Amino acid sequence: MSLLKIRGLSVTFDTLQGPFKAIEDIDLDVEELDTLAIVGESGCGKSVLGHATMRLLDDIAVVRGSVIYRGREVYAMSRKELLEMRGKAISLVPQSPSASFNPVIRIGKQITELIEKAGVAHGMEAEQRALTYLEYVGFSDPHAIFGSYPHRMSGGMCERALIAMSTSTEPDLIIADEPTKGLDALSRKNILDMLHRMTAESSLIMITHDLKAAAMCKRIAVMYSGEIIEIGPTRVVLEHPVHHYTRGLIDAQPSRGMRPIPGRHTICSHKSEGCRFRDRCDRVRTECGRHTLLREIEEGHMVRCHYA
Amino acid sequence: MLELTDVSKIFQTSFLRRDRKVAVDCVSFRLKEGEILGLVGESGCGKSTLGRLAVKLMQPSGGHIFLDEKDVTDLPERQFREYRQRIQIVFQHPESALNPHFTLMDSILEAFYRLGTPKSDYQTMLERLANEVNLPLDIVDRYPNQVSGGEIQRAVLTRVFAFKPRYLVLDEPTSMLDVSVQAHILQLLKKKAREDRMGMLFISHDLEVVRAMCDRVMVMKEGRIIEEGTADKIFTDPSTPYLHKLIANV
Amino acid sequence: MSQAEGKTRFFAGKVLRYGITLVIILTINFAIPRAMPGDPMINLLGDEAARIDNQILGELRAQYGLDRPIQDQYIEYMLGAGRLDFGYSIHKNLKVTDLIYDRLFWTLVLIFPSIAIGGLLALVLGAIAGFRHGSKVDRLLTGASILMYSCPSFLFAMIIVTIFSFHLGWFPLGNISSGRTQGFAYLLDIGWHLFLPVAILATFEAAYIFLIVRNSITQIMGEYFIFVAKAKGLSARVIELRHVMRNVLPQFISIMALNFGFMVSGALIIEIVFSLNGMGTLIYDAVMSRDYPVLQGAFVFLTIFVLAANFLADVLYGITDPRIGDSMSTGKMT
Amino acid sequence: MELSLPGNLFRLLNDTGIKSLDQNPLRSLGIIILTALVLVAVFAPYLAPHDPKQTSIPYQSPSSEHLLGTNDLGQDVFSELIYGARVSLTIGFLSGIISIVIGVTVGIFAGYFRGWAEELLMGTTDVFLLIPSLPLMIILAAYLNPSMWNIIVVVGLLCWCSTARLVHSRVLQVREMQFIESTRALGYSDLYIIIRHVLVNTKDIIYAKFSLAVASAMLSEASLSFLGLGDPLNISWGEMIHFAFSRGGFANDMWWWYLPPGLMICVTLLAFIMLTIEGRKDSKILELI
Amino acid sequence: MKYITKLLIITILVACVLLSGCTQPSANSTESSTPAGDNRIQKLVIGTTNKVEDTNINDYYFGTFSRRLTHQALVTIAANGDIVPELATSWDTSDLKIWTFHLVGNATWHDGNPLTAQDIKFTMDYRKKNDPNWKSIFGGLRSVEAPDNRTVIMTLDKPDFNFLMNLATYRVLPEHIYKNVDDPKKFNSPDAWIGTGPYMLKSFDKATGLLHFEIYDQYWGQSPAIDQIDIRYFANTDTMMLAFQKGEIDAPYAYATGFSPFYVPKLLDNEDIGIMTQKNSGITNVLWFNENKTYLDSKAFRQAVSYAIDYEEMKNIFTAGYGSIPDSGLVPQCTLYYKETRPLAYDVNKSKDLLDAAGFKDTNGDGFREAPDGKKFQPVLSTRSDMVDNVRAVEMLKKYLNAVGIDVQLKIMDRTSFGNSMDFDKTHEMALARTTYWGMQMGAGYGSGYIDQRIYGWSMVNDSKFQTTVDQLTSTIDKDKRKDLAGQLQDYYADEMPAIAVYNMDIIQPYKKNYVGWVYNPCSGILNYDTLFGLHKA
Repeated sequence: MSLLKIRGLSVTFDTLQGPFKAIEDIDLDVEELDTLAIVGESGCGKSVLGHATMRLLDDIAVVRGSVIYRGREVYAMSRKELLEMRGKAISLVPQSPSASFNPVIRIGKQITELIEKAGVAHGMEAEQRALTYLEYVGFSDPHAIFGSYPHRMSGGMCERALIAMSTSTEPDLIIADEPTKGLDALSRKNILDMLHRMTAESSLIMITHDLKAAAMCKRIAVMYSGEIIEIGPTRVVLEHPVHHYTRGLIDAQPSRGMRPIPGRHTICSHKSEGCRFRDRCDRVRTECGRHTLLREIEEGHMVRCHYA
Repeated sequence: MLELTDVSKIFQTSFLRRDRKVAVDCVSFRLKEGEILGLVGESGCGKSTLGRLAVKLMQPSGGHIFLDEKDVTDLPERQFREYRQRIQIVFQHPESALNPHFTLMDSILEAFYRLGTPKSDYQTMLERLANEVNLPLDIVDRYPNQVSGGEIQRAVLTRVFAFKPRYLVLDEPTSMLDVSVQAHILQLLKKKAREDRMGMLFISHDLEVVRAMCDRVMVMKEGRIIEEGTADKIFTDPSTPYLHKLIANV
Repeated sequence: MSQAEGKTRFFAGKVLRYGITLVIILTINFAIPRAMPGDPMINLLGDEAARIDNQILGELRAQYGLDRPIQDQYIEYMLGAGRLDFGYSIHKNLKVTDLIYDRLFWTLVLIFPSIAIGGLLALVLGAIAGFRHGSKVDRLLTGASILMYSCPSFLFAMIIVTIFSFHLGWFPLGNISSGRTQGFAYLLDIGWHLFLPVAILATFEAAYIFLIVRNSITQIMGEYFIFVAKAKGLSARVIELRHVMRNVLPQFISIMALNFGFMVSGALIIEIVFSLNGMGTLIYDAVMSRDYPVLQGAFVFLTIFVLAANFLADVLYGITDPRIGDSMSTGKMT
Repeated sequence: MELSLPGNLFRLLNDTGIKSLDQNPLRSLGIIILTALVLVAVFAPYLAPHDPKQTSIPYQSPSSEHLLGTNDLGQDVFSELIYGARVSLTIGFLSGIISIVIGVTVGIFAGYFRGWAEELLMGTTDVFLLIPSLPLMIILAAYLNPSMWNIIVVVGLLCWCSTARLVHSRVLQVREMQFIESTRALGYSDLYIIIRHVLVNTKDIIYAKFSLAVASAMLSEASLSFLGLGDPLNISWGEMIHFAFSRGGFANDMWWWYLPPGLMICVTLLAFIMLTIEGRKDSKILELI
Repeated sequence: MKYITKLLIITILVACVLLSGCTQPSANSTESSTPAGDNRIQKLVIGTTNKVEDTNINDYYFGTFSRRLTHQALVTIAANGDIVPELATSWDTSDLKIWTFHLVGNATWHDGNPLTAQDIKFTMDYRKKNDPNWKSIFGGLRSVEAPDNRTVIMTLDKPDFNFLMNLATYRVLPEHIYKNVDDPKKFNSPDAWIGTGPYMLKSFDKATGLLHFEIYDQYWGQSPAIDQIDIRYFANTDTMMLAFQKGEIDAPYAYATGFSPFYVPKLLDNEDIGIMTQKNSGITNVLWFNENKTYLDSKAFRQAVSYAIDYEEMKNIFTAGYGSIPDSGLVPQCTLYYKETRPLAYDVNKSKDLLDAAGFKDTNGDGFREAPDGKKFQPVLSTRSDMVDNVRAVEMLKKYLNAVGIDVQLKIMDRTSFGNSMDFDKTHEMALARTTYWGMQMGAGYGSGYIDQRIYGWSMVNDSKFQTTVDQLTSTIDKDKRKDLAGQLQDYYADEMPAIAVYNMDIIQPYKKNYVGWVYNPCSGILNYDTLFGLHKA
């Protein structure tokens, strides 16, 4: 039984301009100790997918489809079960490190709070645990961090504290949302190493726009316009990309020659039927106007393209 | 040639107190026409300040700035204005790069007014420039919040290129953009530097981009240039341990 | 820079700022009677000066130093202000300071319970509305508080008096007490007399602060760290009470104190309507009889209290919000 | 535009979603009320059934001849009310303009030029903000002769601080936006940037603040009038209440004399406040008074 | 319409009552001797808007109340305006310069010490040192002697007809207490409350302004009819009247003035409340002309103005019938030696004719008259902003003057500026202001102090004929001669019109009907010995 099974997940936001489908018909499986990178450019819906998995959006958006965690339907859980699941079973490493901590509560308190809520430890023991995890993520003086406030720390330090917090309950699945965003080259590597070390015991979904960061995961899923267009083992996807978007994305890397993908990326383009990338694809044909499904072209490698 | 000699910038952090912070410390460099000069360093090392000093958006605390062999350091703003067309700057954040209450067209027109372009030439000039930077003409009457970051940066380049500047300071122009968009913009800039012989000071913390873009690279740390050389030399044979560490982490 | 040093520097800065403010306000007060049209002597002494014959007037002029150079007058005045000496009310035959002392007491008796009750009310209602942003309760409360905003306080108070005191006869028609009761009965009596004024002032205070509380709660509810707290699986109650309210508190405290000035203005009007023996009636009488020394003294005293309240707020803000003290040190621990 | 969740999403929902739901009707209602009031003020001579100065039998109850009865001089209260709109709105608007001009100028200069100008201007603003304004207004009004113009000036001069503060903080934000620097790099002068760019980006709070400044000026005028410091030759709504109060209107329960001007003040203030409500941005109400 | 009918009825009723008598209070003229037994009143509650700040002798309203209840003077003023004995049983003077007073024998202070002539000498000497108002009241007092315990001799610099009037307001203080008090401004202990009057002040609540008086059982005269008196303070008249209607107080009290007529209808709704009225010995509103100003020195102009005013409407609006139209001779009818002069009349045509004749014609056709020399003519009419009636009244006057073509400009001034312009600068042109009872006594009396340029001079009259009359009046003792001179003055006013008395409002005093025996006194209102000794349950 897989740890997480997502079937036909769609999220629709109601905006002034009408309903806006952020993600549509996503199928995804995550096994125990699996690490999956979800890659895509801004607006492709990767963060929405991460949040919808934890059922964090159902009061502001219409969510359809199912998310099954260890055989239980997340969207059928009671409020209490849901609260128990969050943080304990599935933990989120949020996006913007400096905005993720409550500015008027000490870091340590915010970590202990989660540990106690998850029922992992209580009182002094919980504090001890928080200190331990702070030490794990590389703080030489965890006590100082424990008693500190978020605004006294840099983005990188906050990110580390966030990782400490999210892993301190030893969750089964960690969803890391853009963990390297806004960090400079030096600390980015640091954080990624840290994240992988800390999640050695659990599964990881890493949401990122950075292919380099994604390369550290076992599998990669590439998203475009709210759909997964290619998913497979990292090496396969990066070295033999099938979908032209994936290929374009890789070629656009500065180290790969910075070849731009032609056309414009507009988030409203996916209203139409058919392949969403066809406007920018250089081998577009008439078939591309038809809707296409994610097809498995080899073991674990699936692509959403008529020509795969 | 744009030349900075021993330029420093010291900030007084508070009006009443005497705390000082040296942001740029005796930096000298030359930027030739048609050359892309990279400036790398960690966040907070003073590279953005140096960029602003180069276009005289800030007055240096010490040192001299020569623009085409003329010392413009102490030129008052009013007199420096005529030189502004020769040297321009592009900033990092697309969301604040343009006045949110102006359409892209309004912002671009600001440059045209400044140039004194006759009104009849607006259309042709706009078409030429937009074509150059790949800006779709159907979006110029939109507001910045209605278009993507890449398109904003294109609009910014449109109005900067209207001046036909000889030198361009690029302060992390693509760090907020997606790779595919980034590739577009960077290719465009590279082409511009080569074809129009525009000198560019390319500020970035992304070493890969710098390596792909620049002819020469300067490495900055705590307000000082600690290493300078051709891109190949810097990336293949770093001489300082700091740079070594920096490259290893990429 | 250490955190403690940052705090010390923060408070030292505050003390300096308030000191300067006080000096400026005293200076304004010094300047008004001398800058306004008319004889400064009459401006200083008020109407009564007209009845005093010229010789005495001359003596008083010398006493007030109006015949001396302006800088000497200023120094004299500031020294007097340092001793809380604001001259003599010829109209009331008393030293202004003596006159103000007991009046101020009663005004504070009126203001403090109003602030406490109004603030508490605003916090509770603001929280209710803020957490249910956009709901019916929210709309109702917000509408009501905006309505209170647009109602002149004197009109509201007059109508309340007419209804509750006169037509229904539930409350006294004014004054602070019936007099001549002792001990607990006296306190009860005062409570009964102050019920309506305090209720009205508290309502205005609550209406004012309610919107601020509601708004900052709404704003904080939209902050990313609240989303993170939800992702942590914390219950709504824990999020609201611990995460949201902790953030609202510093702003709430500072607004309460900033509002002290507003409350003073409100209290002036309410006192006049309810015939309470406080600064309001003192100022009103002084305006009616153009008793300028009293007017000026009253103004300075009120200002000092407003300043003190604000200073307290700044201090409390510095204590409740960890970011404030640190903002004085050079920046983040990068 | 690019979307990334959840920060942008919340903004999206709150800025657009709620805006469409509940703020526009209130705002239009405010505009309708104010337009009506201004029309009433402008066309007062055509609307008022009587000359408000014409005297007849005093203290009459409402009748078909005198819709709201007559006052202590036997003047028609209804006509007085209509003419009162002129005075009240004039005082409100002019004071509002004075305070907004000072506040915006101070705020923009302090925010844009920074340095010692900022310390000086904002220091002054903070001092003025701390002074309890009603007592100071009372003192100034007591020293000056009671005239409409004095009241306009006194109220206008004491109400600018919160505007200055708000504009200042907004200008600080705007100033940090890079288009300001790039416009400077294009060779435009500071004055151009202030007028074309900074003002444009602060205009929404200036409008809101102006509307609230007018409202609070009217409220201050009413309070001063109630205390007998108004201009008795230009009868505003506040002055009507003052006369009702001091000439037996309250004592005799003549609600038709004091309640209508009171309600007019309420409605006008409400209309001005409604103008500033903008969905989630109703935080602007906070700066009232 | 209800109120209109009511007002009309009241107006008629009051008019009837007024016709029947002027000096007597309209109600309760039946006097009874000291009531006893069940009729005694245990406690009387008086409401006032006059606030006692502190119980030292310099406090104005403390002085007022203590003079009524706890403290006494040598003489006092009776309800009909006569000067009658109080601590002095009798007095004599031959030349209005040397006054000899004989004291009562058995008066004691509230602490039991007897009152002696030395106390009176001490009072005068002591107050001379520390009373800021001394000079304006007793500036002409040269010396005070106490040859024995029962006799006081006072010597003046020059004859003063008004000397007794001044003495009547001046409280006698106990020497044995005050000789140790250096600064009376700060002396406010219960010892400062000790007087010789029929009541003792028992407590003073500073916060509420509540004064509680109890009867002094050792009082030298007969015992008053009320055991306890509370004086309750209200900050405004409206709330006081509401409290009065609710029965919380037995009568409202205001020092030397009555209450506005607009309170009357509501009060008359209440069965328990009665209203008494009293002629005002000051004039409620007078239009003054500054004769020093160009054009205003024209007698014809002033007379024209006097015909332009609709006195009847003014009287109705501002007094609701509780008032009268004064004569052109200015002084109120209840003044001693009042002489009937031409009644003021409203005649627009006559006014216009007078103006035309005097050369005030509309030459430029703008609807307003120009001055005889063709210049623009815009006289300024000023008044005080804090007197709401006056503010309203000048609006009415503007209407009347506009109707005859005078482009009058209104100037509402605060009290200080108004006082400055009237009293010091003399920059006023026309002004509307009241006169007080005391003011009417200034100079030679009959309001001459307001008229004469040498004294207060609101009208700035510098006419030698007028000034001669004034001087003669000051130095004349003979009653017939005084009467003749007073008549001359009034004729002068009626002819020259340096001031026009626009209307005079009666003093309106409401009271509780369940007590009988309320008496109004022109000087001390209802708080006088007639009320205190004669009031009893109905």
